[in-house]
Amino acid sequence: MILPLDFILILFVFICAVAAITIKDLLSAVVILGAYSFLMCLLWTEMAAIDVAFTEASVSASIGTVLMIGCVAKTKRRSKD
Amino acid sequence: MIRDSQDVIVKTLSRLLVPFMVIYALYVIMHGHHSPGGGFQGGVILAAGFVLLVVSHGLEQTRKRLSEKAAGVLSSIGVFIYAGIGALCLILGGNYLDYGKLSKLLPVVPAEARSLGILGVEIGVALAVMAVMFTIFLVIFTVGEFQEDDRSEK
Amino acid sequence: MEVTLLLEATENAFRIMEKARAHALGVLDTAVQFTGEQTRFMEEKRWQVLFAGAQRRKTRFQNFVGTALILFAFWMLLSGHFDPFHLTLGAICCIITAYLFHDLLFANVRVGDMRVVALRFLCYIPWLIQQIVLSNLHVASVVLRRKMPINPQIITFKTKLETDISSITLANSITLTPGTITMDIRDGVYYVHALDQKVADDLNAGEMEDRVAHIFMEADHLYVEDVLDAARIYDALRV
Amino acid sequence: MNDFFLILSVGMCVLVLFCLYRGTFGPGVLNRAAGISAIGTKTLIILLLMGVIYDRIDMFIDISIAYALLNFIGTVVLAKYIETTGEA
Repeated sequence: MILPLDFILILFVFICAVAAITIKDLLSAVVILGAYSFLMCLLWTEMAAIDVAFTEASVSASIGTVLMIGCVAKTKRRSKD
Repeated sequence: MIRDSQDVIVKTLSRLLVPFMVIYALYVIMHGHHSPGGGFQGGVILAAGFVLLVVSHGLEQTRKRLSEKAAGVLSSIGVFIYAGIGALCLILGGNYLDYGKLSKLLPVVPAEARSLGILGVEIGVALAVMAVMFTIFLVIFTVGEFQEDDRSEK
Repeated sequence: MEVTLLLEATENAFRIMEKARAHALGVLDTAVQFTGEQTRFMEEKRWQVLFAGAQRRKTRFQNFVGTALILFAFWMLLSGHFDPFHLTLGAICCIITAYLFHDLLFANVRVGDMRVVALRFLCYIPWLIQQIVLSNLHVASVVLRRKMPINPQIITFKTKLETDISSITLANSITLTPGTITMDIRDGVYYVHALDQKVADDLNAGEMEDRVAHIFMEADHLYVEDVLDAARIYDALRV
Repeated sequence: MNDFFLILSVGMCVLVLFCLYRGTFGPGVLNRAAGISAIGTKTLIILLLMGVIYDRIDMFIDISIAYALLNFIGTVVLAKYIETTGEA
């Protein structure tokens, strides 16, 4: 636990989460969600949970992003609301 | 998106990168008890290597190495390895996945047998995860493409 | 009278039959000869096919061994455990991977002398780092000025590099130096985005391309011929 | 010595903030993708600095290699999507 780094990373994760929810373009939301998972993985590592961080990096940052991009490619890209 | 890419840079770089990626994934699987990682993470990285091959070299090149049918068979084999080791421990008189009992079969002490059993379970988990991830990727990305193949099969 | 006629007739008949037999024998002989030639031709062709198959199999085997050796070196670099159990695991993993991907690592190899290429590549890296530092300072000084005198442009030039390895080496070197980014390579033409005029002029001078061509021996015509397999590498390594 | 690396990682976090601005507010997907892949490389370096701080650099090397490979794959798939559909 390193407190200053902790607060900075939590702030980044918060910014990414809010941006991913509020954005209209789905592809941009997927890209920002990729950044969210990268920063989340950094947060896990910083809390010395390396195995969790490895799982987060491998599952959410690569395969998750790829599968979500595939879903956006096969459906509509703009959300209607 | 399944089609062959015409870009020289992506094609050559992924050609050079994919074998090292697969060997790295196998390293993560095999050294699961020394360093972070294990069956699940290694399987996902293995599937990511095949995904990179599909995206850069097209589906036909990938089918020569891992076809859809082989992926289905591999997922079943992975689950079979995992459950088989657990049931073997059960037959030998222990609990489910009680690896120490494997020392009755293998000519080693129980601590070593425990390590070997964990390795076998991790290999099974990695095979199942890799095959299922690859199949999900193909199912999502090939919707609406390759209709002529389906017709020729019927 | 009639008896003599009869005798003549029988003699004639015998003669005709004799001739017919000789003819038939000749036809049979030529037929046997033809079929023999045909079979010999077929045999030769089969041997040729077998030989070519053996050649291809030999090339594939060499690719397999080369890939497995390189991957095993990478495994030892990663692993750090040198007991027999982990080494056996590594060997099995390398064999599986090399069986799956034996044709990826050595596709389109055009090699003169592998050692010279490696040596020249090692000598190229310090020059590249120096270029990166210099252009980094230049780009920082341009961007941090108040007026920001940038002049973004896309420049195209036709390359003289031939293999894909040298092309991507040049492309990645261009991308690594700040201020220039390779956007596309299409039919041997590079499309490069440059930040301002000085960087573009540096690129158009073509020193980097000359150096990359020097690494892969495409400038001094030392390479032997078009080689599509890894056989030359082994020859070069064995000497 | 640890303070030095801590200050370095906080400085890298400030750089991440700039890339995050480009990622969240940048117009269009292309700006966002560039910002996010820059964030990927910077998080990799912060990760290695953290490994130096925790004195477990051999464990952090593994996860950083995985980071680099997976960042590459995500960017390639996104670029291929934009190339095939033609909309940026």
